[in-house]
Amino acid sequence: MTAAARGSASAGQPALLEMRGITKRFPGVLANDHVDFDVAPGEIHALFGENGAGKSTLMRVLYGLYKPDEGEIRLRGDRVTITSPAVAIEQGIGMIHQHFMLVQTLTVAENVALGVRSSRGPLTDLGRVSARIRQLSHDYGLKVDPAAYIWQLSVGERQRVEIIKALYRDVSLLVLDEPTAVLTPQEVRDLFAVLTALVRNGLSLVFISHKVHEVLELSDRITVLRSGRKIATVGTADTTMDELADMMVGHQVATVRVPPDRQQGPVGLSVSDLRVNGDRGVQAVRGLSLLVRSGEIVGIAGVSGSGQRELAEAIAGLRQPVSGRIEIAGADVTGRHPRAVRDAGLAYVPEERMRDAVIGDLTVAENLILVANADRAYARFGFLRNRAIRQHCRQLVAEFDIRTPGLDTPARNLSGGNIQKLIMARELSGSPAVLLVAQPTRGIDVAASAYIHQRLVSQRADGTAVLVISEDLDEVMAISDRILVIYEGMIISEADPRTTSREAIGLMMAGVPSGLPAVSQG
Amino acid sequence: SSNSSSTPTSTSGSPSSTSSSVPTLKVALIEPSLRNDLAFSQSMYAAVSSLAGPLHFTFSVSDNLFNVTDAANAMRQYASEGYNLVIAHGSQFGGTVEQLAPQFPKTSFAWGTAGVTYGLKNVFAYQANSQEGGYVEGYVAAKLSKSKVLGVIGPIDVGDAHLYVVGFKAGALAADKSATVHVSFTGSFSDDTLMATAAKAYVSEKADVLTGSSQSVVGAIGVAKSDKVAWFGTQWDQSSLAPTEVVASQVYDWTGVIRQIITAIRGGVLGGATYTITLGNNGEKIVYNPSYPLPASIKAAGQHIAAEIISGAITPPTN
Amino acid sequence: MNWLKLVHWPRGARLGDPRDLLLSWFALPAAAIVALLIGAALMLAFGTNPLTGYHAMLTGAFTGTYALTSTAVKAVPLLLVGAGICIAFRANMLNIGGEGQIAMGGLAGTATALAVPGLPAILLVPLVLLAGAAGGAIWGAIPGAFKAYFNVNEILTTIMLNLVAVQFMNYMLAGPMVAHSGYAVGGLIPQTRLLSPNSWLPTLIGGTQLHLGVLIAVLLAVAVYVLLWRTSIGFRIRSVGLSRDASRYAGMSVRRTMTLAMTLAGALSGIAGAMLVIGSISHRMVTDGTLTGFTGNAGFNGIVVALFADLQPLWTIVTSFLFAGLLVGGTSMQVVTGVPADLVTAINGLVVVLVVSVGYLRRRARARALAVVTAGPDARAAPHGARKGATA
Amino acid sequence: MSHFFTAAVLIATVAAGIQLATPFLLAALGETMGQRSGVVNLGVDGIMLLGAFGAYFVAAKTGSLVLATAAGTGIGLVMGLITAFVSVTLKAEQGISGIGVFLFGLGLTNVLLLRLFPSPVTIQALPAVPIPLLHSIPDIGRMFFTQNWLVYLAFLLVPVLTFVLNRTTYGMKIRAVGENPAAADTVGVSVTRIRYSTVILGCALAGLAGATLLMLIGIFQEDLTNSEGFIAVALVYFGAWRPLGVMAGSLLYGIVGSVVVTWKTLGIIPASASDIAAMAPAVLTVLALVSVARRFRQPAVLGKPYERGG
Ligand SMILES: Nc1ncnc2c1ncn2[C@@H]1O[C@H](COP(=O)(O)OP(=O)(O)OP(=O)(O)O)[C@@H](O)[C@H]1O
Ligand SMILES: Nc1ncnc2c1ncn2[C@@H]1O[C@H](COP(=O)(O)OP(=O)(O)OP(=O)(O)O)[C@@H](O)[C@H]1O
Ligand SMILES: [Mg+2]
Ligand SMILES: [Mg+2]
Repeated sequence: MTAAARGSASAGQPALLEMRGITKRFPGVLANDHVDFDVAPGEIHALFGENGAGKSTLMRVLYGLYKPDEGEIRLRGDRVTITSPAVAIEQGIGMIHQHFMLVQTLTVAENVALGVRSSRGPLTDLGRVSARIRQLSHDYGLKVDPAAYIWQLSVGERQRVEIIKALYRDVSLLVLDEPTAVLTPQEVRDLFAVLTALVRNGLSLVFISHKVHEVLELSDRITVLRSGRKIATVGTADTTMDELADMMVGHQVATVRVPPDRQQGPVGLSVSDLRVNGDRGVQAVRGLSLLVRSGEIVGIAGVSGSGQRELAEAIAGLRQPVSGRIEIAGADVTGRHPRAVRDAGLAYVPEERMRDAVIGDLTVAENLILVANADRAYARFGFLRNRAIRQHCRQLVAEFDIRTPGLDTPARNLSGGNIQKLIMARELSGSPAVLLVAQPTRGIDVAASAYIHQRLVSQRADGTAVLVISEDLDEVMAISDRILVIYEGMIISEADPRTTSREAIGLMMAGVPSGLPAVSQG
Repeated sequence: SSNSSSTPTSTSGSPSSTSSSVPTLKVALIEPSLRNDLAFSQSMYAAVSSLAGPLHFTFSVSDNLFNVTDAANAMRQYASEGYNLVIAHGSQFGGTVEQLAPQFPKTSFAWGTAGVTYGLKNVFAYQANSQEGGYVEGYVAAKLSKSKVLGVIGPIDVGDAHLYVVGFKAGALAADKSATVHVSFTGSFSDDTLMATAAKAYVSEKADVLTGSSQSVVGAIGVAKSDKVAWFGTQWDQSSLAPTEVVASQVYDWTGVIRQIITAIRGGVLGGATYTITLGNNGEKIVYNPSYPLPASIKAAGQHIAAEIISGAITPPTN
Repeated sequence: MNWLKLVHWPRGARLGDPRDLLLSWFALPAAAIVALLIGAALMLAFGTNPLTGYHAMLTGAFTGTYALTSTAVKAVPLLLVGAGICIAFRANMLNIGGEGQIAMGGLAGTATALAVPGLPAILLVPLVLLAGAAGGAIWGAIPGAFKAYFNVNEILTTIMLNLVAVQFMNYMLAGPMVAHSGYAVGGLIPQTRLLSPNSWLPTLIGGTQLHLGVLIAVLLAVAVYVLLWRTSIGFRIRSVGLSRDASRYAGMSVRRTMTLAMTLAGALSGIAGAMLVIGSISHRMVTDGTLTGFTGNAGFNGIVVALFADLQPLWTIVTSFLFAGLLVGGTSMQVVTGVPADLVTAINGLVVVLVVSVGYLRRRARARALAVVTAGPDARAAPHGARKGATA
Repeated sequence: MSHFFTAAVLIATVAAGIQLATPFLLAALGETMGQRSGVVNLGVDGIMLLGAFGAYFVAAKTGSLVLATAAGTGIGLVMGLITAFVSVTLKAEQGISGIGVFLFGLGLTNVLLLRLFPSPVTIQALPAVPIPLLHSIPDIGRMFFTQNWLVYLAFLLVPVLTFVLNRTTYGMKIRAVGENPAAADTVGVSVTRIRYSTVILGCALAGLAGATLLMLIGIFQEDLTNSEGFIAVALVYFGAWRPLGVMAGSLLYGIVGSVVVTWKTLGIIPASASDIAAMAPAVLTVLALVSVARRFRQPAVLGKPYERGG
């Protein structure tokens, strides 16, 4: 990157954007506390900080979604009041949200055209819009079919639609809120190429991420937020990974590594010749077999959409398999109700945790007993034993360091990392025979990620069979005893993370079985 | 005289003459549907309001009170406010009357249509022999019909509607054994749309005379009006609704009953009697629509039948 | 709608913008006053003095033993339906079928009372109520199961089942269950004969209508509270209502729970129906061919009282009593002033609209007032200060 | 009984069924528009009553059916403004406010009927307007093309609204707002304005539906609608939020209702079973949906007011 060159360019020119003393309060939370932030023309400015630091809030204020309680915004030197996203767009600001702002039941072209004046007056001009989309696709390498419905698209494609939406509106400043959290390594590479091309064409970018190496690779300057306050703004060239991590959490974070010694026990999870259909009726898991023994962590690596989600849901009883057999601790649970699968000893942390694993409107305590509410320990004759429940929950909150104002706080108010910890706390509290975790640290800050990895390793030590599904290759390499590579619904190879290179596994994920002899399972 | 001509718009009537030796009575009327329903409720409302002046009583109305619990509250309140007569105009109010009357021995209760006073000294009952007018109308209708297809639409096959329909059918067959009399019930006292649909079906089946009972007949009268088919009404004079299609209506005139009840109360008798309106006592009247060109011979035949019913030569069936 | 939540004021809360506080406290009375003022205008248009009218309304509803007991009796079906709505709506099942469920409960209860009139009261009354519960439960379970297993929208099904219920009621009351004797033929209307006194709900205070049903309804509302917040079934009902995906993930029987919630809601409405028969003055079931004629709109008003109570069964006891007061007072107002009782129906409608309308303003004002009470970032610390991972 | 199957009766039955379906269709189409943008209006029945009464008053006083239609629609429009203010601006719970509107309409129309029409009169009937050429097609012509103009209008609205929803920017915004209002908001589509427009349109159509019902019957009576407004709401779910589906539901409901009444009047269904037979439209509507329901998804934010965070 030519970070230094671009960084110096910003010194002479007036800032494109200046935010001064931005303060935003939510009931019980000071999300932004007199934050200053500026962006120079043609700059990539990274916002960095742990979960709940206030990054999204700051950018939502800029985009007119939140009204700041204090502070002012200047664009190209002029003071502006951004009362709504429409005003922001008019001012040339675009934003790609952490949760995409797309209408699932509309097509790509319709989503792009929405809110833009049509050339045919009251009638839609989707033909013209589609042509322009194709043009933009071509110019920036943003491959997407204008006629496809959003619900048909993968996460990466949806992100491209969001970028096209912004470009279609001729923005000069584009905010990307954690754009890489949901992408595979390959998709991240593609995205970075696109972003670089955008900057070359004169756009300025605000880039939010938890991943230090991404921030260092892509940005010109970095602003670190902590607990709603700005800690510092530094030139990327002038800082280091350790310094950033230190500014973010206030101390150093050690990365977790799995100790090599392991005592393998009996088979915890066995899947044989499993076939499962995806949402669109196509077979997504096609004759997949695997074994996980108690006391080992098996990682499943693969690019997004290789059948991971369907596999996990089939194991958990949430999706009916077409054929095959699933056993948990020796019991056949194929096609059984989720309750029966859990009774057999499965704990499961799903990928879409906000939707599937917590209920935002229930309290922290209620979410912690979502699974065990009818267990003898917490219910007698069908009546809940509130004393026992609260004691149990207090213990979990302390043990897993869940940062919450209280047990009766709605889970919705917790930050992403703390919700993830809540789920882990709940799923691990029953000493499961098998632990199935999908994307354990997606969107989670470094400190919380480290903690979660540590818990997975200690679970292994307790004799649980752990199956980790992750699209984050670094994560899989760091914590697995064995890696299984999934490709088009099948396990195409197995690798030992200690002896296999990152690149070799990356190749396998792309469907190239390695030259290494595949270790026979079990 | 027809009651339709002068219906007061105020809710309380007051005596027209001020100086009178007779003490003013207070009368309360509980009605299950609106007082202007062109049917059951309106017939009683008209009687009470037309008598208020001549008989020196004031009256209050609580209408659209089908619900028994609500009606009970209203009746109790009237009684405790010293009303002399509480008229519960609906058979469903019987249980309430039976319970309340002993608690308010100074208040007189009248209820109908029914024939039971529960042996209570302060309860009157009244009923209508609607089969009688139905018989006459059926007779006239069959004579009038060219296609000899007649359509009858009722709400639910019980009570007043049942009697009227049975009488109508018997009268029609008496006039012409070969006549076809279709009878159907919509299942609702208030669904005008269903009534209209039923009427249309009859018209498409070549019926040229229609009749029906309940407040929802206005839907069917609308069809009679637009398709120019003869209509016979009951409970209320319906000629205003379709001035050129309504042939005749059986009109309930409760004034005789109310007059007798008021007179009895003034005489110190608070209950114990049952009244029935019939063709004979002029409580039921066949009101012919002057604008309808009914052949004189048919009208005469109808009047003859009515006379025979009054004399007892004919007894219309009730089942 | 969270107006009753004002009662809870967080510990350590300080005053925010006084205007917000004023708004959060006075919006509700203001809405009620506006509704009553519009009602007053309508009364004036009718030539009635509104003061006389409202005085009659209040006295008729709340002054004296008889008024209070009448209001309590009127509240019974509202409370039972409302408590059921608390269950159904919390399971995210929008049950518009209270009217039909009441009717089916009434029919089942009445049929039972007619079938075994000789049973002693101590057995017959509970039996009739159970039958009512069963009748209503079936009418709730059908839309519940259709939604759960066939994904047929429950709003559609409950509305349609109301229509089916009214026809069934008319059929039964005019046909198989009609009273063939008792009155002269002319008096025959769609009603059953007088039920055996053994089936009557015992009166609690002589000379009033106050019957045992009032007590039962309150107990059932408390039971619903216990169910929803103190049992694991209730916990499942609430979870399923908030997120079907997450509940299924957690191992709950989602479809069974949905069906159960509707069944319970129907059962409570069904009990209301049975009580409308055996707790009425007439002690028989009677119809004018519409559901309202039997239910007095309780199926709809029950939704209103439950939502006013923010789906809290205990608050539903209060709101149903107040709403019943409006209804009973309306009848009184008509008796005293001669304004049509329908005017009260219209005013009730206005009260409902205006009160729900200010619900949001109040919630927002209160949130804003509380937003000032922030404790800064430290508020997010773990309760025991156990910040293992984060403390240097 | 074979005479039911004569052409004349069949035609009359279908023609009557189409008329029965018309008020449902108008009201349900209006509700469809509101629901597509995410707003549930349970007050349709009350608005129909108010519209019907307004139309009745004007027709009785002026004798003009055109003015009466306008009055019904206008009252619906005003109620739409109120409903939108309550549901969209004040973000009231939509189910409950709708029931409030229903009670208000029910009570007020009864009061006004008493006050203004001590002895109600009938109004002139809506004339059938045969469509040139088409009406002379044997049978079909009498079924479909010899109706009154409100019937034509209602059925014409089906393709019109389908087009509006699918082919115009307005329709695209409606769909977006009902599915993901935050997404629409972030690209500058005013959720408020869209919802106001659909709710007002929907209520105006409900008012028109009331006026239509009134003119089919010819007189206003207590609770004239007999729950038709609620049925219309149900038919929106039946029609899976598509005008064509709503039309199918309305016709199913109307024609089955008409067939049942006709069979009853002709004695094909014995009088003793007539109440049971009257259940047919409701039962068939539910059963028809059971077979297809799994496929349909409702607008994602149906009934939920939109609130921009913070
Ligand atoms: N709409 C809201 N209402 C209440 N609290 C909110 C709201 N939005 C954010 N917060 C709170 O404000 C704080 C900052 O949140 P924000 O989303 O800005 O964090 P972030 O830095 O983007 O975190 P993450 O990395 O997890 O996305 C958090 O404590 C969060 O819980
Ligand atoms: N708690 C349970 N434990 C084991 N099996 C169950 C349990 N509940 C339901 N099942 C089984 O799951 C299947 C579906 O059950 P049912 O029809 O009750 O649906 P459900 O479980 O409520 O629905 P959902 O699948 O949406 O959770 C049946 O075979 C039933 O036996
Ligand atoms: Mg964020
Ligand atoms: Mg995040």
